[in-house]
Amino acid sequence: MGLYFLKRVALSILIVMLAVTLLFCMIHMVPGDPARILLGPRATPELIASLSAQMGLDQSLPIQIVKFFGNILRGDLGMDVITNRPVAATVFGQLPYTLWLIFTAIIFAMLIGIPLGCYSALHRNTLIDRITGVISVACITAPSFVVALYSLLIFAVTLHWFPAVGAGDKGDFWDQVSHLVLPAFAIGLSWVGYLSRLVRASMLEVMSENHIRTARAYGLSENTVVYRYALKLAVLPTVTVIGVGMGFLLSAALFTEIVFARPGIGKLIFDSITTRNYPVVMGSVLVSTILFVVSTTLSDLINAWLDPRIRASL
Amino acid sequence: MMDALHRISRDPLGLLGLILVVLIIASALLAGLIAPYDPIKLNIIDRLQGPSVDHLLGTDQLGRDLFSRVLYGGQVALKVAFISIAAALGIGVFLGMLAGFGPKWLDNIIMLFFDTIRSFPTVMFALATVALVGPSLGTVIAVIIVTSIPTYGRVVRTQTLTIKSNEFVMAERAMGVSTTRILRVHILPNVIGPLIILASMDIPTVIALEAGLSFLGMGVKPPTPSWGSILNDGYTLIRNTPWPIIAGSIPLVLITLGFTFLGESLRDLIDPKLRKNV
Amino acid sequence: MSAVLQVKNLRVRFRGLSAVKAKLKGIKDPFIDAVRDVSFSIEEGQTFTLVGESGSGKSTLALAVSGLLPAAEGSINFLGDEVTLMNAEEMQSYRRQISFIWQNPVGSLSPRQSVGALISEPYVVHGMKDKDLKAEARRLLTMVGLPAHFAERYPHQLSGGQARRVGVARALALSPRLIIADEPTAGLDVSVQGEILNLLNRLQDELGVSMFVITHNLNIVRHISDRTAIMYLGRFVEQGPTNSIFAQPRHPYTLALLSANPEPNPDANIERTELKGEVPSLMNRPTGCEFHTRCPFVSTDCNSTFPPVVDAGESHTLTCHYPGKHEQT
Amino acid sequence: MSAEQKIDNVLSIRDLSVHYSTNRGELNALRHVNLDVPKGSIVGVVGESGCGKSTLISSIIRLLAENAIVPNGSINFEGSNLLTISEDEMRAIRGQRMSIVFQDPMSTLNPVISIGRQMIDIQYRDKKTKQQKRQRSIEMLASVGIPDPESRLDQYPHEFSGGMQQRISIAMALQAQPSLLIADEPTTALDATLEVQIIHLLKDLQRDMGCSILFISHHLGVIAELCDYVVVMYAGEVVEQGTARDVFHLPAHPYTEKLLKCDPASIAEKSRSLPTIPGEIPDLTSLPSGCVFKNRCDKAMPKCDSVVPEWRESAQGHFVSCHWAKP
Repeated sequence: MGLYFLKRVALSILIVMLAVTLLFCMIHMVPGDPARILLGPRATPELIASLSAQMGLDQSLPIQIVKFFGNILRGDLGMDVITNRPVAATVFGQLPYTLWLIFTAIIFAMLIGIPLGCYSALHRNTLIDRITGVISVACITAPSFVVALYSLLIFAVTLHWFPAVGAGDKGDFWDQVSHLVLPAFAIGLSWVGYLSRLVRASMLEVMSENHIRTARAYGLSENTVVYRYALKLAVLPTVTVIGVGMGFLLSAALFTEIVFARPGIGKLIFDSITTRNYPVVMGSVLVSTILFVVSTTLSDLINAWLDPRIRASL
Repeated sequence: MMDALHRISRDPLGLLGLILVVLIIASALLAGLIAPYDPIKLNIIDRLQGPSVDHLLGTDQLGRDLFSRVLYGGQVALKVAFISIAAALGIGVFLGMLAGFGPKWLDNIIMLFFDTIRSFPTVMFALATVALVGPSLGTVIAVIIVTSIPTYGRVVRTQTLTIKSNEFVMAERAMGVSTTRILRVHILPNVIGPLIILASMDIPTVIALEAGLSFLGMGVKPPTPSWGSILNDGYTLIRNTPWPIIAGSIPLVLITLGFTFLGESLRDLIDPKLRKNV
Repeated sequence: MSAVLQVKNLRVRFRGLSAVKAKLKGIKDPFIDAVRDVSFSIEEGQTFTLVGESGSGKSTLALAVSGLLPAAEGSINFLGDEVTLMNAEEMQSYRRQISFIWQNPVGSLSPRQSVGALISEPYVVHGMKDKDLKAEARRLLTMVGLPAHFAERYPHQLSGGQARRVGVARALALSPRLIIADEPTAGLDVSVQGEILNLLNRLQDELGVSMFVITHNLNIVRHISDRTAIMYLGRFVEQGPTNSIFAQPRHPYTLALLSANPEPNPDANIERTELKGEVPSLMNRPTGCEFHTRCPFVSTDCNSTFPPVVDAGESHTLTCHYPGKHEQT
Repeated sequence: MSAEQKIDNVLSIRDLSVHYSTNRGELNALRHVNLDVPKGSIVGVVGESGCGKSTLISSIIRLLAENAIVPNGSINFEGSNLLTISEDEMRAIRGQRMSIVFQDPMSTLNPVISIGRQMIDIQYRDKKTKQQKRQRSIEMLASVGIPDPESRLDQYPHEFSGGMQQRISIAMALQAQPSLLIADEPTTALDATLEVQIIHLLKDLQRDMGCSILFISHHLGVIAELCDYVVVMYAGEVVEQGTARDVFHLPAHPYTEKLLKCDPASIAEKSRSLPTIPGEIPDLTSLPSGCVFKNRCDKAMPKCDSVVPEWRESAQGHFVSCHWAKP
């Protein structure tokens, strides 16, 4: 097991480094002086000078890359051009909001999606199954920012059930929760449909396998057969999907944070672009990439731990 | 092909999907003819009107007719979708088969490339690129192509690996059939079927992405109409009138439902094993 | 009679463990020998059968002989040419002279090609486009007893038996000198099994093609083959003319195989040679005679020294310390 | 078995028919099947692909597919008709009074649940403590020849070879000491030398436990060696039934006769052209009139073409459905 763990971690570190190099190349691919491009119209000579020095633009390319990596390893993602505070501080300041948002959205999606998927798998081709089928397909395809706009329009602006803006003040837990409901719903809705379709297909697959027939041939109750024998196997693919889904979740979070004007890493990227605060943009994109790689590796490891067959082959 | 259309028409959802798709593509292509107004012409006097006889979906803050803008917006959406998916499909199939059929080291390198691209959340990668290169339709298309290649590449690679494990590939090799012929004659036809379905199911995601970027002002430069920019106007006017949001979202949702229902019934058609599950 | 195929001390190896794992687990040789020190020859126009159970390495041997798997050691001589030293161009002409009938009848036919295209693929591949492919396909279909209109069908529209006949037709396309048939009767009912065996016999009589048949069913061997070899853990434990193998089997494993397929008669008193335990893993081969862990007649030095090759006359050889010990007990 | 037969049967099936409604029409997979399993005996069912063996088994344990219809027939098992009793009563029988061993050992056990857990779960009806159940499982594993069962109980199915997994399935099946064990081609997926060991094991366990076994296989040699009675099935019908000696030595039905001739082991001298049964089984969605074997039978006469032969006792305890047989 350890070997697999080491191999997976090494691979994910390699992927992050490659992503960083790709980002670095993108910055330098653009013709002209990278510092000037990054700063855009507000580029005063001192700012250009400080940014160039910070990025080591005067040295040769390989040294720049090494310097770039060096900074990242030390957690120094460069200086926030506007506030002159280290980018890392700004980015990690906003990260918890996004993580809370994604976490709530996924829990909401799992709590509804998985039982829904199980139910429609067990009642295949009944009216309810067809209806949930159509609804979940509709949920999957509804773009998250459209759902966000509509929930803002209906539940916040028109019905005033939930606050329309911000994440609620720090101290008051329930105020934060009420600010979390709509955004989490906007992200989670498509995942409810996605998870229910996935669990349904995987349940149907598992239910037709021989060992379920064996379980029934030994007179085990339908509940035991379904919830202990079939579900344990059918849920495995959802772990991988959620792990890989982090990329989509972060994208959805970006839109939702902008629509609901909620603080978070997505909003940070959007605002830094409009104010041409590129070091922050690059830093936030980097952190999201690391987040994605961590979540995929984590889901692989959970899968390996849950499924004895994989655990044995390591 | 005809018998496929015939069988789709028997499945209600598939038929609904087909109708929606044809409707929206037709309305986008014929926008020039059926759009009642010039989508860009300002008309400040009757701005922010609700739906009426002469403005089916009402007007936006500059008095432009929303119905016409929606029609023209369709052109942008479909152009982005078809170009980027065609390109991503082509490159993805090539790299995927290479990875699936080639030696292990090549497989690892290609997979590493896929995983690196995939590790960027799509929208953030798009924003980072737009930040550097400036917003334009070309950038949007380029970004979508790059981020979709891994999706198709990975599916083709897994398919190629499963097909390669079948005995008929070994049988072809034993007859001295060249690798290129095995790929072209024996692997590609078996891979294309499910891939077309994946592409048709992916169109809504790509359209939604274009709309999203335009919504953030990072996609199409105003005043060219795009569903995303209409939604952006709607967002800024959310407290005054809901109509721009409704106008902008209707086509987006319809085309998404259309392609997905169509894709689902196509999948049942082509892959009988999957039909068992539905 | 000259030999069509001459194999000497053939060895085929697989990488069992990745280099990293092997070092970590302290195993010095991460390779597995699927085929080890095998020698045999197939005479012109004759049928050589290879009998072995799962994991014995029989299919690996077939793939190595046809050049699809590299031979780690030993020589494979086909009509004077050394297969292991062939370059790509020589290999292509070798591929024209041998052909395969595969184990999975439907799985070995490319699903997207019609039967006609499948059968004429060898002509297209070896650049014999001048031949009228349609006529060739028809000729081959009738030769294997299928109606000509089958050319338009697709593999998923064929029954197991029909698909197998298409496989045979394809194997005959370039009138090969040697046909390798991997488990030709696997998965067929007893009542249908005879058809495919009669077909192979008839084709051999008509075309004089030599055959190398691989199977786990000893009973069918008696009726189709001239020479037989019994394979266990990648080695030939006994080999000789089929009649003498059936008349007086000497190796305990051959005995066990024979007694495992009794004739269907309730009164038949089967003095059963039952083996103990299961096939050991190729990763750690037993010491001495590799069969000693399952042999019912195991005794001194079976588990320490490797058994000598015993000649039982008429090129009937086996490797056992106590050949025919079952007769004394 | 005729009514006045003194031996009481653990299982007796009378006139059982099962049809499947498919989009190609109604497939009559089983037609008027009569079959008896006397107490404490082993009955072999011989049949090639498409003869309805699996439908027969699914109807006995009443786990038929959704599209199955049972137009007529009864399955009496220990005094109750399995086709009519309630689902709970049927569940009480499955795994307790009657259990089953399937063909493919590699897919019979749940891959993500340990062997021990699965063996304990199926003892849910016994009022014993978990430790006692665990002990019972260990005993059973030892009795089927699994080395060092104590430590292997917590391992997962993929950590056992095919042969071992089949032994575990047998252990699970006999754990509750059922009165009937159904063995659905238990050794077909195994190598011949392994098959011999499993047959030997089944014989010993049957002798010790005295349960009856319904043994399904298409391997005639194994049936001849193991079974007391033999039932021959063809295309959904039982064509012949009797003691093993009668059926193998004096086959009354042309299909049985031909089948025995085709078995390569029974052909004494080497021959270049082996006997076969030409033709294929008829399409069960549009059955031909008369006898179902007529198109492949070289003794067919006009009567076979029109009249379905009835089930008759051609000799003491030897039943057959063929016009040629003496009434």
